[in-house]
Amino acid sequence: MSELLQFLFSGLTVGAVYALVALGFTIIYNASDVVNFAQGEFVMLGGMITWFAYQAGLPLPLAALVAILATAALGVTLNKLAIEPARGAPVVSLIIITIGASVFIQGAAQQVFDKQIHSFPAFSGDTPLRVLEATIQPQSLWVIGGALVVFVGLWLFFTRTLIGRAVLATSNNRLAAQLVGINTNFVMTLSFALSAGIGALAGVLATPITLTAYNVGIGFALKGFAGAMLGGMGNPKGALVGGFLIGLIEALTAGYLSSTYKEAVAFVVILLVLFFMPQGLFGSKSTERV
Amino acid sequence: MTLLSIEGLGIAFGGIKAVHDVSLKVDPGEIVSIIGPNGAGKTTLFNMISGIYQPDSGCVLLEGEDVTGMAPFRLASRGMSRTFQNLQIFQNMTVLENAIAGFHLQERGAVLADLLHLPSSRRRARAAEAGARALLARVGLERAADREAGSLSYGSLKRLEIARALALRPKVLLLDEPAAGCNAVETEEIDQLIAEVAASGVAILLVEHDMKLVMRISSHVVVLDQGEKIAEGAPAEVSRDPAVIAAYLGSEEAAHADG
Amino acid sequence: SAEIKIGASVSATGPAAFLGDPEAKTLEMLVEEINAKGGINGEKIELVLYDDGGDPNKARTFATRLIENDEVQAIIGGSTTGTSMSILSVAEDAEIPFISLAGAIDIVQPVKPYTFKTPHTDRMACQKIFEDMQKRGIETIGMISGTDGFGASMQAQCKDVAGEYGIKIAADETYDPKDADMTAQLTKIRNTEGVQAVLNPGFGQGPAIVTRNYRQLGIELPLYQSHGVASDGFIELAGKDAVEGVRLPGTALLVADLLAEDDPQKPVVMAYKTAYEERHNEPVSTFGGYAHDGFALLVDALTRAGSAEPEAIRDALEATSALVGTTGVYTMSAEDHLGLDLSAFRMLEVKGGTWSLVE
Amino acid sequence: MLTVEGLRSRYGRIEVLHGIDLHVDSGEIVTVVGANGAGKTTLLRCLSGVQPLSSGTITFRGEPLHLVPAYRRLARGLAHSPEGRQIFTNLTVEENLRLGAFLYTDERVEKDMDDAFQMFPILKEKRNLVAGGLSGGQQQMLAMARALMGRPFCLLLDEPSMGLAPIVVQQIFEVISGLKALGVTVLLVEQNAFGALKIADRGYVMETGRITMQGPSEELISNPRIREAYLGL
Amino acid sequence: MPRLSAKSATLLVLAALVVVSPLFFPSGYYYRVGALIFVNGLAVTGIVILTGYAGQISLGHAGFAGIGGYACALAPVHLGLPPALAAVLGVLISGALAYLVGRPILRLKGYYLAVATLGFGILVSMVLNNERQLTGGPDGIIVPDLGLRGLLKDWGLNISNGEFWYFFCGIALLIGAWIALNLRQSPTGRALRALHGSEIAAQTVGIDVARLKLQAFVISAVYASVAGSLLALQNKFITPDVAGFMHSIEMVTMAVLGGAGSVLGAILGAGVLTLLPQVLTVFAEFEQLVLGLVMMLMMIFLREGLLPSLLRKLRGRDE
Ligand SMILES: Nc1ncnc2c1ncn2[C@@H]1O[C@H](COP(=O)(O)OP(=O)(O)OP(=O)(O)O)[C@@H](O)[C@H]1O
Ligand SMILES: Nc1ncnc2c1ncn2[C@@H]1O[C@H](COP(=O)(O)OP(=O)(O)OP(=O)(O)O)[C@@H](O)[C@H]1O
Ligand SMILES: [Mg+2]
Ligand SMILES: [Mg+2]
Repeated sequence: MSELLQFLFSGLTVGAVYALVALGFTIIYNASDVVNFAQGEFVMLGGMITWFAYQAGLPLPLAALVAILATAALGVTLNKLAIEPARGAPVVSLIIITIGASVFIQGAAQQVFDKQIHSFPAFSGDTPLRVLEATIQPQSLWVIGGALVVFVGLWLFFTRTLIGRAVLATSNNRLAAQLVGINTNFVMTLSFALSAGIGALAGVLATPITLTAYNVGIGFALKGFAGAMLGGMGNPKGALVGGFLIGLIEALTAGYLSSTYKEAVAFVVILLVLFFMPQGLFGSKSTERV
Repeated sequence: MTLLSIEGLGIAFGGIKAVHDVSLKVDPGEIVSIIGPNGAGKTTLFNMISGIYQPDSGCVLLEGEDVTGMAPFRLASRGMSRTFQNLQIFQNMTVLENAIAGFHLQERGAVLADLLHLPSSRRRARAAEAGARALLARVGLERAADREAGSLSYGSLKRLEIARALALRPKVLLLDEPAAGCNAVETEEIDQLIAEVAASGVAILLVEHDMKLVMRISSHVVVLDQGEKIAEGAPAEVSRDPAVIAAYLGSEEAAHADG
Repeated sequence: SAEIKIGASVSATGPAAFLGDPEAKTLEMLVEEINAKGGINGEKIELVLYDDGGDPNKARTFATRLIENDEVQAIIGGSTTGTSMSILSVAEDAEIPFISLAGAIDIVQPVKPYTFKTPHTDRMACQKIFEDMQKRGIETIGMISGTDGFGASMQAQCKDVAGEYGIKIAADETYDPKDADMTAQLTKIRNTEGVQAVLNPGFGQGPAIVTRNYRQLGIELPLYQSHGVASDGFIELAGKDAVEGVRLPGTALLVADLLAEDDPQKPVVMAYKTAYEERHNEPVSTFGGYAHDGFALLVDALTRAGSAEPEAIRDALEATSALVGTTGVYTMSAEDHLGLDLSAFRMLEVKGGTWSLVE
Repeated sequence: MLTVEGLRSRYGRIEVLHGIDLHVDSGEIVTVVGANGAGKTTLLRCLSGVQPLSSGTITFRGEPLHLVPAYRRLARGLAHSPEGRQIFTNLTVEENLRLGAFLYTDERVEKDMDDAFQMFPILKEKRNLVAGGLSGGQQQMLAMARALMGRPFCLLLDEPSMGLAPIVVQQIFEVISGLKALGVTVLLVEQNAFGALKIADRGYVMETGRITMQGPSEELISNPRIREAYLGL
Repeated sequence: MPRLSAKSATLLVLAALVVVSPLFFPSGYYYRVGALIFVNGLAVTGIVILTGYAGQISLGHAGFAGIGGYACALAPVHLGLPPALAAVLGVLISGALAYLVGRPILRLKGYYLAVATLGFGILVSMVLNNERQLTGGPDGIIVPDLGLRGLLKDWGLNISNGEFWYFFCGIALLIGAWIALNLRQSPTGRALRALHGSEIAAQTVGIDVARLKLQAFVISAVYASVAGSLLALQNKFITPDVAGFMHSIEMVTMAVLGGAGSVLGAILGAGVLTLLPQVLTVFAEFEQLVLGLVMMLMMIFLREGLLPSLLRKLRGRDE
């Protein structure tokens, strides 16, 4: 029993990180149909910038804020310099651009920062919380809480605000979006800023647990992508559930079956789900009549 | 034996009956038109006949055989061909290649022969190309043959679809609003083309809102409204039916209006 | 020119940057140092350095390039076992001496004429740890290993050699190097009957996270880490509280200050440590030490050979005797192209937030 | 209201509009007829800004329009109901209409929506359904309704009657005529040339990227060449 | 003058490159780079068939390269097969696996297909990494010599190892390109491109979409497998990296960068991305940075890929 609880805590902690990354994917995807493979780098930057600012003497909350804002600004720059000029290019080309951006950011990070692994103190100390016989780090609660807050925020954004609707409209039909007066460039800028900001937030919250280094981005991107697809790309609910599910599957597999093949089990589950639900758990089928 | 007969076909989307208990028959050489208000279920009916939707009830008989819910590509090899209301063009290919694609069933062969470029593969491809060029000429697109299909205007694309559908040498041809986007003169050309095809012994099922066209070439007209058949008969008969006028035509002149 | 050309291919970026980055920095520094002193036998050394990113395929290409295009006289490098295996086959074909910086014993066993290596093997690390366990009366342990090359190779070696020390591995878990939480695996180990200690082969952030999770779960059993994390950075990452009491086999480099004054390694490690830390403003690591030793071996051989002919270098390398490096004291022979024994390792323990020697 | 001078436009290297001159006065209904591929759609796309000009000017309500980005043109009062409908297929009917009024947040939005539902009752029935599931004709109605939600001074319509049942075609033409009473100017591209000319004040004939004829509707309807080439009479 | 067909032109250009380039090679190292380009070119040609023609994305093709490579390492040891036959075995296993895996996952579209193939690739690389007893684990395993060079020597043809693999891979690439080009203009190739354009329309003209996608998937898997075998045989050593996610990404990137729809383009892409790291060693520290930048710039300014965009620009100037 306590064992199960411990596995669940482990799964929730890791799952929350995946969920945060997956949530970051949804916005840019919703605005442009592009899966931004540089999303993981935003997470890395969130952690690395915070660490450096913190080392430089800023108080941790301020350092985190700096990191989130700087990363958001970088997201906007990426959009302006790389995505916007390539408008009209096929989606695969855009994907390659984001992969290129990911390689570039990683290359820049190892120059600007360093190649060491870093961490900064957990927000509420390191004393584990005891629940029944199991324990959980206070920082895990921060990450889980962060994932939930971001989810609620995004969900409200997409369902309750006109600008959120405009984001969806832009990806659904860019031409029509312009015709109804939506500044699609602004929508893209906003999406990149938000997406990068959320990515950085993930990095800030997760680093005390996962540690950070210039090359951690790709790992986050991969798991976040898998989580987002499992839940159904573009849907915040899907991203949240997908991320947590992958975390839980991994932890339970590691606990009860085999830690070696825990990722294998996660991917097998993804394959099975997609076999029966080709749009993921919550993905909506796009309706195109013929 | 009837070539195509549909019995009691029905389907619902999220509880709403889009088509309910519709039956009809088409014989070789016949042109049966389906008319009805927007959302009456005409396209949905086509989608069920051609295997794109699985009907909830009823069946489709092709040459007496039950083909309900059969995959579209199998239906194609049994002689069914169609065009779409929402254009389905191979945007990444040239106009000629689009037309050649229609010859797929005639030109396909062993994959290995294709990979190794064996003479048999070349022969098949050549025959298909010649056929495709002839068809493009028939719909007036011969000059556009080498253009990318994506660069054609709407009306031209509509005709390209017809050419592609004819390439299958179908026994049954389903045309969904073939004249949409064409002006009166262009419509007449299409009109002639359809009549010719029918005369060659093809069974044609036609959905069209251009009443002039429908009245002129149909052998039989079926009227749908809210998924149900509300009238059928000879064109002239149907166009005088008060229920049809109320639901669809608006006024009797509309059926004969010259516009 | 009459210069001596030395080639290097290390994994300065990519997943093994941990190893390759300090190695590259060390080589560059040492070459500069030696040239400032006038070179070897009056000849300057030119270093041609490539970054293979840990990809064996790239490493092979760079090895070819070093030999065929840059015409180097010897190669140092191969941060990982995979890259080393790639380079060695090219070097052996071309009959160019190659000093590997990777751990696996397969690199020099069976002995290949032109291939040497500096790091102690994983097996030796396992042996050192098991010796220590034996002393503490530990008989049953749990293992949690990274699935990267380093972790997997050491895991296999430890499992292989455990029996010799009468040690039973009751739980054998793994984690992916990118994993963020190992509490599930550790819980499983904790709940395994009879486990008296836990051993964690791996490098990078994994061991730091394992150490933290270990304390989070309140496991009181002794925790052994590998030489993969023998650096001050590890203490910082895992957190001073969590890391207290952790033991690992490390080289003299890590405890340079603690070495006895008469320790033969003391001057060597102190010189390297001071120079490196001054120049790069980051702590030395065991891995940089491997490169240091590889270079020292080569310089020593070149000096003795009095020629830069590959053949002569090889012969001189094989005749290396009692060369003091950071990792240990090297004595090569035709049967032994590593030349280290278990005394190269020292058992270290974290006490009061710093490394200390276990007597 | 709308003046176009020397407008040229190209797709890649191929020019399809070779210098179009045309004007639409305030409150007028003007129609453009032409064969498939003449360039009618391209012309409207240039006007709404989703297709770049290679030269020429567009003046709208006294101000140059060709430098204004597409998304600002609706705010200037120019709405476009494009060819191929271009509705937001993944959003609901109601969301489509709300986005039509993206620029406005006042109460009039609700009223406009009620008007749209009155004009096309079927849309009201389907308001909470995803627009992609609508039938072709229903989508066409939605496209027209969405354009009207933008409260335009001038409305560009690309084949609004396409795919509509005869009874709705009549109604659409009535709506367009009705717009005139509301002071909305209309530039109408139609294949149903006869119907279009009947409600229009003036007409242009377009052939392979050029305007070849123009004049008051009655004149065009009675022109024998047009009767033969476009009206099929 | 009769106009050269695109196919003959491509083959001619490739053949000329293979034969003429060595005249300018200053050292043996260039043969090695050439051989790598050809191997990557071969793998990428498979991607052209799958992605360029049929429009299906795979982020797991390195898995097949891994199978091809490990077949050459393991089959000779465990089954006693000669290495060349081991490569054939690799092809059979890859093909069969592609068939089995492809059937369920090719129903998926776009990113969903991408994640499913990604999962497949990760599973393969995980097995290679973790089944240490069999595969040697992450440290890799030695691959027996092909033995063909010795045979050639017996026949009096004595060429260096580098030269041998250069020409051997060059010929393999030419054959691979020839097949892919045949396919493009053939009925099957047209059908593949048709389903790329519209699956529904493809169905209604009688194309068995599911089957055809599966065929494309299997064919491209075979290409990857052969490329993996060639790589393993010439390196005489293989690690699970060949099957890794990054390698899958690399293949797709090469294809898209060069122009996924065109065989020559994709091979060009393979050339550029293989050469780039070699050239960038000058920048050592900034290698990654520059690599990322080059990828972005090429895709921004040559969005359809290197070759198609350049051809378009050239043609534009003619008129
Ligand atoms: N995939 C679907 N999802 C939801 N509703 C659908 C779907 N397909 C059809 N419908 C509904 O079924 C009804 C019939 O649509 P259909 O397209 O068959 O009409 P139609 O007669 O072809 O109309 P039109 O003349 O406008 O083309 C419509 O109300 C439509 O909303
Ligand atoms: N995307 C495109 N790329 C290249 N050429 C195009 C493109 N779109 C249209 N064209 C060409 O431009 C010309 C004008 O097309 P346009 O769509 O404006 O005609 P249209 O008058 O609206 O015809 P229709 O009545 O068929 O809709 C045609 O020759 C067409 O082939
Ligand atoms: Mg319809
Ligand atoms: Mg048009």
